[in-house]
Amino acid sequence: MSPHLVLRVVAKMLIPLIALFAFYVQFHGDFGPGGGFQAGVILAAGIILYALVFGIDAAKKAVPPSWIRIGMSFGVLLYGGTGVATWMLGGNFLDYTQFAPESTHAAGQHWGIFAVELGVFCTVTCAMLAIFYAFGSRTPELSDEDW
Amino acid sequence: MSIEVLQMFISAALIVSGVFFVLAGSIGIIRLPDFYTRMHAAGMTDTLGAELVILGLMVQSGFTQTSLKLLLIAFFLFLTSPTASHAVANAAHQAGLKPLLGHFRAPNPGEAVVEEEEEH
Amino acid sequence: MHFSPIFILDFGLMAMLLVVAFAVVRIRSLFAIVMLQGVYSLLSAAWFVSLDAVDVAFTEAAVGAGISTVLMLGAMLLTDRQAKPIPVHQKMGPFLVVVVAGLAMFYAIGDMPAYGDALSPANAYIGAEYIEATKREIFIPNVVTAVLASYRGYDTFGETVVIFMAGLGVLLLLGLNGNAGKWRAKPNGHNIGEGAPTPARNPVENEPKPVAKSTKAKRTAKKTVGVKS
Amino acid sequence: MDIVSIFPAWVLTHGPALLVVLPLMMAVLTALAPNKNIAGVNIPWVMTGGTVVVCAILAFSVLMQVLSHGPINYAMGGWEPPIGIAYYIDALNAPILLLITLVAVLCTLYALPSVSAEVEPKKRAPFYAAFLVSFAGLLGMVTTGDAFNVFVFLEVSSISTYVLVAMGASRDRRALTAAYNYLIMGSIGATFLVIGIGFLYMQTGTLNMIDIARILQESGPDSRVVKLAFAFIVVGLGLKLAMFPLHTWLPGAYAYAPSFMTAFLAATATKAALYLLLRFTFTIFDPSWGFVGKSLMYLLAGMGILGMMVASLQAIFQNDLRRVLAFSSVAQVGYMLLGIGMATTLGVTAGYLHMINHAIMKGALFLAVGAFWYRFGITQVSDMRGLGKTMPLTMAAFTIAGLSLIGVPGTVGFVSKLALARAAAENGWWWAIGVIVVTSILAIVYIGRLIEQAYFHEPPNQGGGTLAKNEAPLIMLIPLWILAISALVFGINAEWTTSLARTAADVLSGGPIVNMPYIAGGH
Repeated sequence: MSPHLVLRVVAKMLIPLIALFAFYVQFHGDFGPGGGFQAGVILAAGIILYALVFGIDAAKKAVPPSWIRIGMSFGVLLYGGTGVATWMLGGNFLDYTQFAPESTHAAGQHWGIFAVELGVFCTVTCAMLAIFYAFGSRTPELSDEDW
Repeated sequence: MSIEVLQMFISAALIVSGVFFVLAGSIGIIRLPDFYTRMHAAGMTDTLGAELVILGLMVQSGFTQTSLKLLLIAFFLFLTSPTASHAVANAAHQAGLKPLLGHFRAPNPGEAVVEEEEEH
Repeated sequence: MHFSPIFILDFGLMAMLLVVAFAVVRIRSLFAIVMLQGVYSLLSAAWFVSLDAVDVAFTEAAVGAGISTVLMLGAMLLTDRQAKPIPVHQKMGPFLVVVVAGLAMFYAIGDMPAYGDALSPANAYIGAEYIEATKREIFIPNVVTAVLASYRGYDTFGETVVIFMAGLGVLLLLGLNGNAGKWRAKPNGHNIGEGAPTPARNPVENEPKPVAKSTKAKRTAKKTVGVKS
Repeated sequence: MDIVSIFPAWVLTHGPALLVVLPLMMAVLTALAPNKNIAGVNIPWVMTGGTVVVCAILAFSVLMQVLSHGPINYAMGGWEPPIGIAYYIDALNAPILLLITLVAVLCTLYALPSVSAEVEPKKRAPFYAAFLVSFAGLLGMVTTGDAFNVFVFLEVSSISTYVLVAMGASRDRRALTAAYNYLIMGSIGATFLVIGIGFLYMQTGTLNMIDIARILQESGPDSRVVKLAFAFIVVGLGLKLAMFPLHTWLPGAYAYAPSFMTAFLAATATKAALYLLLRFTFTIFDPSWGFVGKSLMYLLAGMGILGMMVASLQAIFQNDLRRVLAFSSVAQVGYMLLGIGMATTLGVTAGYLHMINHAIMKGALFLAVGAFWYRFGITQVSDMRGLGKTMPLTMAAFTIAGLSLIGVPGTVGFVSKLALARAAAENGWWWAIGVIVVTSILAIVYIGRLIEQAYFHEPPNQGGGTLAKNEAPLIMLIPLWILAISALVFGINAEWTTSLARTAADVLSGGPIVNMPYIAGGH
C-alpha cells in the first residue's frame, strides 16, 4: 500500500475545488479581489499539487508540456489581440469602449477587461507550469523517499 | 436572556477554548522533547484550536454570507491540517527518524507497575 | 501617538517581518530559508490586508507563499541543502549598499507625507480620480481591476509579456524534459580558437555528470548521515 | 512635408504604438513557429526579419513626423494622461528609435548564419522570439512617456536579454555565470529605478512624465523625497547603462552572449538607458536645481572620466577579443556621460552624437568579431594572427570601425570626439580635453594590438599548410560593411547626424513640454 494514501485521497478531493476557486477568482475579479494573475497562479498550484502527490509523469499526462508553449503564447496573443481588435474598430490600442461604443453602462470596457484578464490567466498558468516542469523534470522522478 | 447575548456567550466560550488549545499547542511545540510529540502539539493548534475559533466566529456572525465562508474555511482546515500533520509525520517516519523513548519501559499488562529507573 | 489596535498590528507585523528577514539572511540551511520566505510572504500578505490592499495581499499569498515556495523547493532539490558560507569581505559591499540606501530613505522621511494621509499627492491626485472615474466610466466595483486592466492596461500587457518571457526563458535554457545544455556550437570553418572546443574532441566526454544523478547521490548520502547522528 | 505624406494616416496616428506592439505580437507568433525550414525558408528568421524591417519603416515615419510636425502624443486605451499611459515622442527619442530598429535590421540579417551555428536547432524559434521581445522592450522604453511604463519595458527587455546572454552557453559555459551576474545586477538596477519612481509618485501623485515635470516645477526642488528619487533613479539607470563603477556585469555579458546578440546589445541597450537618463535628468528633473546640476557635473561627468580612463586601461590587458571591446564600451559610455555632465547644449549634443556614432562603430566591431568566430572559432586576441590575409574583407571593415573608435579623422569617432572637445572648451573644462586625448591614445593601444595581430603576423599553420582564405558569408558581410561604410560616410559628412543630435539637445534646452529652464554655459 502506498504510504501516501491519505495524501492521495485528500488531494483528489481538493484539486477540483482549487480549480473551481481559481475560476471563481478569475471571473469574480471585477467585483472582489482577484484577477488573472492570482487565478492563474492558483490553477497552476492545483496542477502542481497533483504533480507532487501523483508524480510528475501523471501530471504531464494530464497537462502535456506541449500545451504549455501554446498556452503561454495564446495568453499574450489574446491580450494583444484585444488591442488589435480595438485598432480594427477604429480606436486607440486597448481602447475597449470601441467594443460597444453606444453602451451607457460601459459594456465595451467589461468585454475588454474580461478578454485581457483571460489572456493574463492563460499566460500565468502556463508560465508557472513551465517553470515547475523544467525544475521537476530534472530529477529522475519525485520518488517516495524524497518527500 | 435574549438570543444575542446567548450568541455572544457561546461564541466567546468557543473562541476562548480555541485560544486555549492554540496556547497549549504553542507551549507544547516549545516544551515537548522530540519531533513526533511536537507534531502532536502543532497538529492540535492547527486543527482543534483554529476550528474552535472559526466556529466561535461563525456563531457570532449568525446566518450570513460571512458565516458560509467561515464554514468553508473550517471545512478546508479540517481537511488540510490533519493531512499536513500526517504528511510531515509520515515523511519523518519514512526517513527513519526514531521517536524519542523515555527511560521507563511500559509495564506488561497484568504486572504491577514497578518504578525502576534504568541506568544511563 | 495613540496605540490603536491597527497601529499595534502594523508594528507587530513589521517587527515580525524584520525578524524573519534577519533569519533568512543569517540561516544557511536552504530548506529553512525557503520556508522562512514563505513565512515572510504570508506576513507581508497579512500586513497588506491591514493596509486595505486586499488584491496585493491576495497576490502575495498566492504567489509568494504558495507557488514560489514550491518552485524554490524544486530548485533546491537540484542543488544542495546548505548554502556555502560567504567570507566577510564579500559581504561588505552589499552591506554598505543596503546601509547607504536605507540611510538615504531615512533622510527623506521628514518630507514624506504622513502615513495614510488622505491629502497626500499619491492619494489625492490621480488616486482619487481613479476611484471617481471607475464609478463613472467603467462601472465595476473593484477599482484595482479597472486600473490594472483598463486605465493602465498597457502596463499589464507588458507584465504579461514579462511572464511569457520568463516561461519562454525557462523553456530555452532548461527545456521541459530536463535534457537541455548538451548541444555545442561549432564554427563553420576551421577551428583555430583556443577558447572554443575543437570539433575533433568529443563534446560529451567532458560534460559534467548529469545533474539529477549527482544530487540524488548526494541526497542519499546526506540522509544516511542524518540518521546516524 | 513630402516624406510624411507617403505614409497612410492610420500609420501616422497609431505608428508609435504599432512600433512596440508589432514585435511583441510577432515574438509570440515566432515562439509558436516551426523550427524546421519549410521549402528552404527559415520561418522564424523570416518572421523576425519582416518584423524588424516594418519596425524600421515605422520608426522612420515617426522620426519624419516628429521633425516636421513636432512631438507625437499617443494615449493608450484612449485614456488621456495623466489617468492613462501615454506615448510621447519628440526629437530626443525618435532618432534613437530609428537607431535601434536599423541596428536590429542589420543584426537580424547577420543572424541567419550566426544563429544556425550557435543555437541548437530546436531552440531557434524561441530564440528569435526572445530577441524580438528584447527589441520590443527597448523600443517601449524609449517611446513611452510614462515613468512606470519605463520600468515595465525595462523588465521586458532585461529579462529577455538575460536569457539571450545565457544562450551563449552552447559556445562557452561561462555564459551562464555571466548571465546570472547580469541578472543580479540588472535586477538591483531595476529595483533602484522602481523605488525612485515610487518616490516620485509619492511626491507628485502621478506617473506621466510631463505631469511629474509640471508638478515638480510648481513645488520646487526642496523636498528631500525628490532628491531621494533622483538619487535612486540615477543609480538604477547607471547600472543599466554601465556607468563606471556599476559596469561589472557588462564585460561578461558582452563576451559570452551569442555573436549577433552582443552586437545588438552593444549598439542599443546602453543607448536606451542613456536616453532615459537624459529624459529623467533634463525633462523630469531640472538641471538648474542645485543637486541635479551638481550630480551631473561631479557624478556623471566625474564617473564618465574615471570610466574612460580605467576601462580603457583594462581593455589593454584583456586577452578575450570581445572583452577588449566590452571594456572599450564602458569607456565610450564615459564619453557620453562626460558630454551629458556638461549640461550645456553643446555638451549634450556631443554626448548624443557619440551615442549614435558609437552604436555604428561598436555594432560593426562586434559583428566582425562574430564573423571571426563563425569561420575560425576565434575568441582570443592571440588567435587573430593573419586574419588580414584569411578574412580580408571582414578585417577591413573591422579596421575601419576600429580606427573610428580611436577617432581618426574622416570617421564618426572623430566627429563626436571633436564635438565633445569643443563642448569642453566652451565650458572651460580644458582638463577634459586632455582626458579625451589620453583615452584616445589608450584606444590606439588596444585597437592597435588587434590590428597588428591581424595584419603583421602570418596565419597559423593548420593541417600542413597555412590557413586558407575563408571569407565570411555574404549575408554577414553586408550588414558589417553597411555599418563600416556609414562610419565613414557620417564621418565625412556629419551634417545629418549632428543636426539630429542638435535638435535632440534643443528639445532639452527649449523645452516644448513645459518651459524647462536649462542652464547654458558652465557654472
